[in-house]
Amino acid sequence: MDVLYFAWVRERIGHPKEKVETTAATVRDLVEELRAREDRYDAAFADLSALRVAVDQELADFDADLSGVREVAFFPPMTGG
Amino acid sequence: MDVLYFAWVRERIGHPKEKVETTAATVRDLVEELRAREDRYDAAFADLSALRVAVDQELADFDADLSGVREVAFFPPMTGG
Amino acid sequence: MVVRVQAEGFDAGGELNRFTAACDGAGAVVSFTGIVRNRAGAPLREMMIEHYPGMTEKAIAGIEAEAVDRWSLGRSLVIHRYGALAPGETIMMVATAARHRADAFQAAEFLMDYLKSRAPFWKKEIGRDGAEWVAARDEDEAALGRW
Amino acid sequence: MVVRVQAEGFDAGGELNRFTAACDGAGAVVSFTGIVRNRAGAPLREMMIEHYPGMTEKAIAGIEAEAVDRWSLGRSLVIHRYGALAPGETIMMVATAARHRADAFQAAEFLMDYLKSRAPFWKKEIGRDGAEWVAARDEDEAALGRW
Repeated sequence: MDVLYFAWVRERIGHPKEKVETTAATVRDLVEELRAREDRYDAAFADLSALRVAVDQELADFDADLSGVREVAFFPPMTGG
Repeated sequence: MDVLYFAWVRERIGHPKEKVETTAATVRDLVEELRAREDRYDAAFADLSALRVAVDQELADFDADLSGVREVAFFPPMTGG
Repeated sequence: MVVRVQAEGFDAGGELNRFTAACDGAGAVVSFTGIVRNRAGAPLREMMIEHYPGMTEKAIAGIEAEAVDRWSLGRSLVIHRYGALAPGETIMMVATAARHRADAFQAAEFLMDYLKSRAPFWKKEIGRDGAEWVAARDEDEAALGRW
Repeated sequence: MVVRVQAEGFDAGGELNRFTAACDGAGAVVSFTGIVRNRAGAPLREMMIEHYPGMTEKAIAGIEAEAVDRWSLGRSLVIHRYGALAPGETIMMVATAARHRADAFQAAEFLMDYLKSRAPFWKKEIGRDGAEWVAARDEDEAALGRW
């Protein structure tokens, strides 16, 4: 699965994209796996209320199911316009 | 005093502007004087609810005082924009 | 605050660009352009717009002053034509600039609502089979109630 | 429905004119342009806009489809830039066309409210003494509640 990071999440983690092998059932499970990897992941995901997630390019919530999903993205609240 | 007519009021009365010598105290009195002149005036002013009035280029109502006024205009509801 | 009442056509896009370039510090620019629509059924040959010279400029300036008073506006622009216009031609335009979009949008809508019903313009539609003054719409008068 | 997500600058006035010319039957065209504001105090060197290629276009198309569904819209246009922008540059523009002005205004405001908080763009302000991600504003999130 591709995992993407944007804005300060990308900066804190240090790269914009990575391939992740996971059996995580939900976004929340995936976040726990990532946090266990390294401090920079742990720091980036410390406050989930400051983060948004998209699953296959659609906004989702942290309980979203990951079965069949190819792309998950993490980012702060959007500031377009 | 100058009396001006716009849109269908102008067309019905037949001219855009005229000088009127009057001692009318209010717009309503002026209207009564004009209606008494000729049928075309009477027809134009038959339904005051279909008319608007400006006194010295400010929207007013038919009870507005005419003392010191130099210009009165009659017209249908405006359709700008 | 710029008000222009004119017979000549104008370039709405060029006006928008000039307006925006002059708005130092604005983050949001809203424009409205009104266009002569053709009618379903009987085609429109032209639209004649009559106005009340003198009062028109005063009325628009008064409406703009009220908009500036109510919202945090950087600048505003009103251009309104009179005379004969063909279908598809631009009748008028309003532009507003503000730091934030809510002010720019609300002021533009306010200006439009008041220009519709309180600026002394009258439209006459001229078709192949005759001419007709455009009637004021009840919903335009009602729109003033929200401000 | 036209959506363009691009790094290049664009001519908002020219876009407005082309949009209006293509809107057969519309009486009302509303445009919004967003401009990079300078900051009071610490001057802004540039604004960097990051986006999520692929999701951005999909999200905007979804927002436009909802606007078309809710209002009687002739056409709509969304242009949004990404990359480095200088103060005074145009970030983005929305245009809507409808028979009557209420639809054009409401659809434009709706598009803006959703683009602000639901299209995947992030702004970073770069000044002389450092850079800072622009925080989402509570009032932008709250603005969605009215639709």
